[in-house]
Amino acid sequence: MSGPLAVRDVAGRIARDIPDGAYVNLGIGLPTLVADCVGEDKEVVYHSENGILGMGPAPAPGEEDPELINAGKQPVTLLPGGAFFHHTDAFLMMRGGHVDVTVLGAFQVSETGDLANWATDDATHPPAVGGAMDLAVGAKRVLVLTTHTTRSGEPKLLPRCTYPLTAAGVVDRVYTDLAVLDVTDSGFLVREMVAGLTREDLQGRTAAQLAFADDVAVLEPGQRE
Amino acid sequence: MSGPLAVRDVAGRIARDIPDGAYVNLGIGLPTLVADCVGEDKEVVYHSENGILGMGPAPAPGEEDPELINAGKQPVTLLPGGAFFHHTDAFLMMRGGHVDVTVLGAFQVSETGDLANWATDDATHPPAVGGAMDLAVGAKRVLVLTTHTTRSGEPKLLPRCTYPLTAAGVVDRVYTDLAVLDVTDSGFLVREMVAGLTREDLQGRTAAQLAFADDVAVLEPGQRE
Amino acid sequence: MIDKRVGSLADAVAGIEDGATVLVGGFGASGVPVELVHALLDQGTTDLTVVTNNAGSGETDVAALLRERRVRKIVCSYPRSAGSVWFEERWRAGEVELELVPQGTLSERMRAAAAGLGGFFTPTGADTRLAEGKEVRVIDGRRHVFEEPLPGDVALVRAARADRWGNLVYRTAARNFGPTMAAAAALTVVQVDEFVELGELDPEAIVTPGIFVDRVVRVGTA
Amino acid sequence: MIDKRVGSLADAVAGIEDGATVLVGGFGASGVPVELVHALLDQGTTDLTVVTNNAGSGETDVAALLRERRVRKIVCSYPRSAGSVWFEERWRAGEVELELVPQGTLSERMRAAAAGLGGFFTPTGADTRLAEGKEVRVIDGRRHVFEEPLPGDVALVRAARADRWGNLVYRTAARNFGPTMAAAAALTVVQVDEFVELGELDPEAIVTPGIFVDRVVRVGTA
Repeated sequence: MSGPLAVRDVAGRIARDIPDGAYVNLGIGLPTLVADCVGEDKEVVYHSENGILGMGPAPAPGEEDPELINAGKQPVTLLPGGAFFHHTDAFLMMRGGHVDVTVLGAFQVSETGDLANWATDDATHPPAVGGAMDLAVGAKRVLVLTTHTTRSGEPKLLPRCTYPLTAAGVVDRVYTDLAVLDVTDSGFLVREMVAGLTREDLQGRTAAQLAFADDVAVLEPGQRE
Repeated sequence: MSGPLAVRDVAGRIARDIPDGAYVNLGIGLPTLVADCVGEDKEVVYHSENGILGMGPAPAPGEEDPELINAGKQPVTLLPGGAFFHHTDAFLMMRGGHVDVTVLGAFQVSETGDLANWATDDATHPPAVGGAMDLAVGAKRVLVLTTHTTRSGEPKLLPRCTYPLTAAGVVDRVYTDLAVLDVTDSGFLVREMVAGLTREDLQGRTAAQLAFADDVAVLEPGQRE
Repeated sequence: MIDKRVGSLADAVAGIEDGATVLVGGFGASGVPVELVHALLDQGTTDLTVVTNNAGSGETDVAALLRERRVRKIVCSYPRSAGSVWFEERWRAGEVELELVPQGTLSERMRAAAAGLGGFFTPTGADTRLAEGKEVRVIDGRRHVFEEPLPGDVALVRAARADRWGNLVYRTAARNFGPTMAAAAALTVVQVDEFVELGELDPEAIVTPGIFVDRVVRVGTA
Repeated sequence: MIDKRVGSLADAVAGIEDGATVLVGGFGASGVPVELVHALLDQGTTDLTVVTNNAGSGETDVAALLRERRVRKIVCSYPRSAGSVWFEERWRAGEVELELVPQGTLSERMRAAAAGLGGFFTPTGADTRLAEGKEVRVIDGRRHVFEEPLPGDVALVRAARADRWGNLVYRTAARNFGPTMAAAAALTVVQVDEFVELGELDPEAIVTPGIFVDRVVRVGTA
């Protein structure tokens, strides 16, 4: 087995790092895949910026409540123990360090943990930021789920972001289709790599300088736990 | 009929100025007398700093709920339509201009509407401020209930307060046992006086310079409306 | 006698003036006071500053205000969605001003207005383009941006039930911006699905106490 | 599996360290977590900074902490009441430091800590003795005081009911400082009258979501 992981496999890898009992906010889009991969042996409370704790899975077709949606505006459900609250309280939780883990997508991540995930240089569409900045500055642990490079092969892990920042110095760990990397005081530290990839290959697809842990593990295709 | 009014009569006079439908916060102590004097033709919603809207009268003996108290720590009741909320929201209401009228006691009021009602020069007791400052700066209309002079005859209406301020420039109207006075841009303006008192008498018991309305009315002993 | 119930949508929005800053509740399609916004549209009110999380979608509510050129400025966090065609068209043509605010800051700025505060320092947005021109202060070793209160002349809110005092409860995630906006405006107008008798709402569970509410109107549900 | 319930008052306060800043709920005698404070007393924890609206009365809770000389400093709004004998005694002797804070500012400072804000400007206290030494700024023509966030190492809170996730509801005006303090501390410990099953509390009516709560202990009611 070798080569880049499918995004669902990366989500599965992230799921392994979500602790039992954690309060978790998953960013819009691909990060929501993580919830599908967290094993049933763990009880995780999902937070949504629009005032929900204890979000459950998508409702059965025909059971949707148009008011009960997640941050991505998709219908969700509420688990027993869940609660509703208003937006200002939802962001108090996010900004105030009450969310244990957030998983966010990224256009770029810098070696100092800067995150760029809300805007590119595209001026033809209006800018939109949503709750990304609040989550990025506030969550206790910020995990990034992204491809290692853009579709056209441009590196996303950089010495400095070139796109507008979401927040500076906030990313703790990056999970790509090729590797798991911690953001440390001395830059990116590779913890895991997919099988069949050399360190030189990985560095070649990364604009930032990489360091490698003593015990780099094989990044296994994710599985439902 | 003449001479100073009893405090209950002053409270009755204030009650006449509480509009139907008003949200009202009554300060600790004598101001709470006002609620007893508001006529039943008016529906007034009483707010308490400890998180109550729609406070009703004191409970019957034996019916007290030790948790359901007002700002003065006296047992109260809740009317239909009343609501409980937390302290921060209670003060959001007070500071944010949501309370229409507050009635506060005073040690001193200045001709510019400064209020001193929380501390004297007594250094033998610890200082205590409670919610007085928030109410004074935040209520839409600040009414003061006080005697015109101290027990020893010292004036309480002054060019400038000598006691520590609760807030500057906040008092709208003062109701004393001798007169009703508006705080205007040019100082105290007497609106009503008790019968049998001359303007000179009133000025003699007031350190601030008084102006008199064209139509100074007789301050009638308060009655239950 | 307090009775904040009004009999029609037209009465509910009566007196809202051209040039007003209007806080419009809702997140995506959840909790949007659609009928109130349409009543404002029908009334002809224009030159509005609209504060709302998204910038409308399709042809209804805020999108309709934009289509009909009633909006001078939008203050929001996320004006880009699949159906935000009218916002994009007006924005591209330079016909509507956009003030982009991080979502938590948007909500917190309205709360600051509701609470009578003069502003606050937040770490959100520090070191970003959205902090440009704003005061930055290092507090406890971290960069913070100063944000000003954001009051509304009017708030349009959707709730589930109200009594004649204007006490409100909401339904699931439709609560979103409602409680904060209701508290942050000089005139708060609420559409509800149902009126209940005074005393029917549990005092422990009232989400927006009537002190924040000026008018409530019942809108028939399908 | 999340289960924040602990079996004893001793377990509830275990690990609270000397020198901690402890937020203690309650207003007068309403909503005071008496048994938790006594457990802290029994545990011997000392050199505390106590943040609480009043400074205790009689011989129980905060008054007992003061009597036993466990309190280095009190941050409160109203330390003077008929029974605040121990506070007055310790204060007169210079044995306890007092930081007097207007009540709304006290609550708002804790909320700012809960919300991850760096501080705020408030008109409350401007032009008064309590603004001395503080930054003053004129905003919108009005003088405001800058106030800093006030976080707790620990919050001790009393609520009515909790489930195993730590979701809380309160009873009448005993709610007071509870929700704000619960959100403002690194470790939040709650005493309740009753445990309920997960899902039993109405999600529309939960006042303190469990995200703010670390430990809940049931205390027998008379």
